[in-house]
Amino acid sequence: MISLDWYLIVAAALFVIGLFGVLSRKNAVAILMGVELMLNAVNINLLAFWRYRAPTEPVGMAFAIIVFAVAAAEVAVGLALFIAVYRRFNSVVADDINLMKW
Amino acid sequence: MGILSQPIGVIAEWLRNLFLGWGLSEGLTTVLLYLIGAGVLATLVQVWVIFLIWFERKIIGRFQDRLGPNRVGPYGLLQPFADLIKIITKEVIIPREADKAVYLLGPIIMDAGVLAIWAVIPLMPMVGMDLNVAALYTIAVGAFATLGILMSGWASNNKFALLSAFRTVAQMVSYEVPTVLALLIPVLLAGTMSLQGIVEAQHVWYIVFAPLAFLIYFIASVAEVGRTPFDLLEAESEIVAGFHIEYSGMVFAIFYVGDFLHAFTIGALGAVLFLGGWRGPGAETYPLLGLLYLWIKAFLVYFLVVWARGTLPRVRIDQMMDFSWKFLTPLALILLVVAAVLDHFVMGFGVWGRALSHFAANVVIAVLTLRYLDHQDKVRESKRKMVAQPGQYPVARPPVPVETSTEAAS
Amino acid sequence: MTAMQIVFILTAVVTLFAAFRVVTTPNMIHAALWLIVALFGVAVFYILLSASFLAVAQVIVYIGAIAILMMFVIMLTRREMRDRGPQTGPQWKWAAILSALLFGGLVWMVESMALPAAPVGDVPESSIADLGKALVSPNGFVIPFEVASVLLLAALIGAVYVAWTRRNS
Amino acid sequence: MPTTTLLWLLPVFPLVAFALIVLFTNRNKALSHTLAVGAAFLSWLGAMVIFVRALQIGPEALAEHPIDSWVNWLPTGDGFLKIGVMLDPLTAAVLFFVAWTILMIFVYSIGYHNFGQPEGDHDKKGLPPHGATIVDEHGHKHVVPSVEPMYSRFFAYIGLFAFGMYLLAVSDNLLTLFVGWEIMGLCSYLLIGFWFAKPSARAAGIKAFMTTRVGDVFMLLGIAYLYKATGTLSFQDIFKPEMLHALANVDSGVLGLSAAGLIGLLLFIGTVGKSAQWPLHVWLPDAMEGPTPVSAMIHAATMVSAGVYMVIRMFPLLKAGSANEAFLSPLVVMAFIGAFTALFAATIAVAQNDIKRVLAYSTISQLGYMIAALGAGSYVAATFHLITHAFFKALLFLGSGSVIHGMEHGVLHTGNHDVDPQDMFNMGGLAKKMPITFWTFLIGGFALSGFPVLTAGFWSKDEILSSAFLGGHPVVFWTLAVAAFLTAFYTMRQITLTFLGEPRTKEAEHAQETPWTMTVPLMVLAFFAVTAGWVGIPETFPGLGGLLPNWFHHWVGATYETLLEEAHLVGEMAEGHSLVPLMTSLTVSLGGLFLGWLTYKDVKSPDPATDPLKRWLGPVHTVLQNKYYFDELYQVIFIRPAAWFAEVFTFRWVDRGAIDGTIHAIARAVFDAGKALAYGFDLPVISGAGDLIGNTVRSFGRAFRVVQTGRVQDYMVAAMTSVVAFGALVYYLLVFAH
Repeated sequence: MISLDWYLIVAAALFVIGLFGVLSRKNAVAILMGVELMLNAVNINLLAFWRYRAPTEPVGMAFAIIVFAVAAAEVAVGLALFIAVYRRFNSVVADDINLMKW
Repeated sequence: MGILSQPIGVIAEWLRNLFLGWGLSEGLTTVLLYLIGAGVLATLVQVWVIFLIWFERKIIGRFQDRLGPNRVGPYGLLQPFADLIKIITKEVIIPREADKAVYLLGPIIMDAGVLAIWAVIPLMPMVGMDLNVAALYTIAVGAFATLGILMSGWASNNKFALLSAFRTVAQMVSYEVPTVLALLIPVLLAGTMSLQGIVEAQHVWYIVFAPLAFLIYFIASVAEVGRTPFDLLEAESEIVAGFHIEYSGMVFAIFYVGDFLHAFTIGALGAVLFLGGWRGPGAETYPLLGLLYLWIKAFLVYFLVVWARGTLPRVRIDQMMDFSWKFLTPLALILLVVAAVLDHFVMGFGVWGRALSHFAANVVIAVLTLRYLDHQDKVRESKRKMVAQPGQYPVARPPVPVETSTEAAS
Repeated sequence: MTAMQIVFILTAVVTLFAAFRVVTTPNMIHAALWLIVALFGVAVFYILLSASFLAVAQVIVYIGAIAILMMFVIMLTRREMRDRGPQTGPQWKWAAILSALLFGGLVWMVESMALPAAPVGDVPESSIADLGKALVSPNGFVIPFEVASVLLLAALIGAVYVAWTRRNS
Repeated sequence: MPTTTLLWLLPVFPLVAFALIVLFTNRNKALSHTLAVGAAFLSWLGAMVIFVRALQIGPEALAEHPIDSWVNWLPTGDGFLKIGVMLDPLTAAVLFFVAWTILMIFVYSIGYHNFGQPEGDHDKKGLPPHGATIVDEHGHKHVVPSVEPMYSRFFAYIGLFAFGMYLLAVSDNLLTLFVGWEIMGLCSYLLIGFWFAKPSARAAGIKAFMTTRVGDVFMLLGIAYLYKATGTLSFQDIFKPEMLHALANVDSGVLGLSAAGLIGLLLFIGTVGKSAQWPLHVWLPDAMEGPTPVSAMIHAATMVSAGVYMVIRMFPLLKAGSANEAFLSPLVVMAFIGAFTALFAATIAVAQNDIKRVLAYSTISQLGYMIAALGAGSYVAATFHLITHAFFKALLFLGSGSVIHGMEHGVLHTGNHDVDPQDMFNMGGLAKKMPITFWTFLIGGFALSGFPVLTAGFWSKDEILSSAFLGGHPVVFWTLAVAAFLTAFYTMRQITLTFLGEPRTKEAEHAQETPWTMTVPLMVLAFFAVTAGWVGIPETFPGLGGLLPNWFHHWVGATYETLLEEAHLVGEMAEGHSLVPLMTSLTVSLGGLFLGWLTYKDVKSPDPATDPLKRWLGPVHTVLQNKYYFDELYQVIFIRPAAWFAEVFTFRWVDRGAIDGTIHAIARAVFDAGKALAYGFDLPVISGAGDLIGNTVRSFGRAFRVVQTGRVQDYMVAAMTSVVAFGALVYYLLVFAH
């Protein structure tokens, strides 16, 4: 039988991979992808705990759904921002967008 | 447990015993059975497409006052086989600079998406994967079709293909919304998301309950399939053949099959959701009858699709988007709310009372909608008289092709 | 090693590999596709956790909407087919070290915790119905639900506004 | 409506009218005068109601328990300065004539300012209307009086004036009274200088303002002293026997006066200014520069009586102040100043030719009468004369205004503008031209000169004379007698020159009767000028005595009777009615009138030089005509020195030399010090330190700015690192701490 820590470790792995992506990728969209991965890792954790600790209450699922909503909103705004940024800078590479630089 | 009462069940039982007899483990047997079932289903429906192709060509021919295929075999019944042989023997061309893996994955994913819908369609009583979120599932896997088209359109490294891909995405993403909303109405009425449950709940077909919902579902899914009048993704006159411009041979055939199958799948889904699925006299006792009924109903809807294709011209892209966001979606929302509220009150009226009150509500909404529409027409007319100049109509920006996006930016 | 475990391990391997490719592949479109695979794997995890509704929702929301939108944007925001050169910034080493450290710490934490080997019970048949009720019941999650809906609306409007091109400018 | 509310409302109406006119209806003449007259009418109604109610209550009860109501106004250290209203017999009596005269004035103004006449051809704001040319249906050109350019403004002013007068009349404490007092001072300034484009009017306004200010300053001092001494300004608190005694027994240390004496004297100086007593009388004649007899009589007949009203109001205090027979105790001073002023002004009036100036000086002298009566200790007589005088003097002023109006009409007709329509020598024979004016003016004149038995003036004057005589002030008595004779003389002179005989000029021939808005007030006032006296016929009067009860004496007397008795301040008043004062007044009035008529009945030429009096008196007449050269005297004594002081001493020496010099010196010193500090300290030390810090910071920044790469992800790396570290720490603490 699968024990809880498997899920947690997988989630942790997914999370750090996403984190790495967020921190290392140049392309803004890729950064957003990393964020999505991290969010999914979180969701896995939520659901795993729900399943193993309180399967009778819909708490975990409710949380997961809220996370979905947040992710969707974030992606929508983020992508719109990228479009706008691309119009301005002709690029979505995070390094090129450094007006706040010394 | 006769072959007539439970055909699939009997076969499955026999196979299980056979495998166990070979000494395979329990779990492995189950997995194998699932695989076999899936394989059989997928194969059958795809083979069935061969007949669909003949059927559609025939009907369209009649619509266009032609005979349609009539040489090969009786009534040209064997025509599709000829085409099949031809297309199989053709070479599969993969353009240079194309993204090979994605290029090849595209059609497969699309076809898989369509096939995956069949997994949850209740062919007959007690048959079919009774998933408790089946209704949503159909939408979910519908997304894969979009994905496939997008992939192939991009991977072809062809500007027309890419344009078509963009259009596809825009079209499907925007038409998914009314589809889901319309599809939620049967779910609401039946109180479950499992298609089997929905079918069993339809003592009165839901088309009586919600004709408008059926209409919306029909239109929206036709758009999702991308058939006329919504076939902008392969508008020959604008973008030569759209996303499958580069494809040829077997790979193209997969697209072809997927397309037809998707259309028929819509028919099947519509039958299940609104036309009582396998319901019919004696279906419970002789499930095969149910399969027959379902097939007939599916054909009906499919015929409607073909009919539309044969008669309606193609819409403009901005008209299409407007139609989804400014008309279908609000209307579907209104219907959903009205149905929910009304159902709460007419729960106790008995089946027919409930059905008729819902029907009445639909009629009222329909009348109001029509009044609103021609009011809009009048307004637009007066505007046109007032100022006759271009730019008066809302022209959505066409999806920016890759090359020109830089100019758009600068 | 039961079937479930096999499925789990397969899914995990696929998912993590896909995720890894997402953050490493130089081709953005491939990254997006890999992302879809990873998300699909996550959906499978949900099914293993017998949260079928969330699995479907995952597919609809992430694959059907988010991932496709991402591909869309990727296609919109580039000039040639492939990205030349490395797609990772100079700070990737730091990122790698940090991630590795974090992963180690998390694993160590998970192992050091006493965790249940099996679920305390089965998911009730009516879990989806319960979820639906809970989302709209005043003593359930109606407030977060409404907040989320408002958030989505705001995001919708904001996105439209941000991406709008003023034609006359 | 409760009486207190009415009392509160009385001043409010005109104030509201003033505000409305100034703020909104300035453009609309009709609306403006409707507002003003309406307000005056409302106040008049209220006053009448109050008067009737007071009658119902009865004098003793009212004097015992005055109707009083007050609100806190200014918080002082331990108490409040209050605003309040009070109704006692004196207030009631004063309200009566105030209400009537004010209403009459308002109505009269409408006619006098030619309401309904066309706009002037070349009238300018700040100048009297010059008349307008109109063409009648026959095509003949006529020059008719034109409407006053600043019509609305005038009504706003007199509205404000009415507010001040009512406030003063109903106030229950010295402070509120002073407020009304000063407001009226302002109004007199505004009205005298109404035609501000005329230099003479400007000068007159300033003169009046400054002169009265001299008195007001002293009055304010008195009020301040009173407040310091008693801690209150409310009449009822002050007029308590114990309070009066306390004041009377404190020595102020000035001229051996008691506190009460000093306060009384100071307040009286205020009156001297307000009621134009010698030596502060100089402003009143010039006030005749005011646009109209209306404004003239406002501050000649009504406002000046405010001064007298004040001293009457304060009579118990004055009495108490004069308890110790100190030299210069208020009553003595008042007696002599009053008497002197009466004679003095009368003599001047004899030699004046301007119809308004004559009345002005007669006013001064009549006020002198009242003051003298007070000095003689008979505040009842003073009040009586105050009221009767208000009526007939108002009548006379309005009459003179009517005359002038008529003359102006003539002037416009002939177009000969260098004929002064106010010079009595240009008139004559107007009786036939303007009969109503003539008869009313005649009544007023006889009342003024105290024509026996019939007129009000006779009774009040007789009362004053007898009180002076019986009060044991023979000097005062005889002075007043002579003054009375002169009064009668110049009154008759005026009437004769104006109305009798033949017209001496073409203008006089074409004079014309004035519209009803002017004649009606004349008639009303004439009525009072006759009857107002009959309420105060002394019982002891031979023949008539007792036919009518001496109601007035009883009424006003009640105000302070009990108080004075309680405070043992009743002056020794020889009982009985001596025939001497009666005979005297009979003789002087009749004789004066007869002589006046005799002297002036056959003056034929409009040349003032032909004044028979001039022939007889010679240089004295010139002196009189020039008012004893008082203006010139003040010019030399006060104004020149003041100007010199201001110009040379204060400005050149003190301001320019001393103050500016000092300031410049300081400035220079500071400037040098600052320069020294700037170069010696600021630049090297402070700025140096600042630059040092700045440079340090900048170099630090230059060193560390590489951290801010502008790459989002670098920041994210930092953030995540810290988050991870922090999380690890927390986890460690949570798990391994226990």
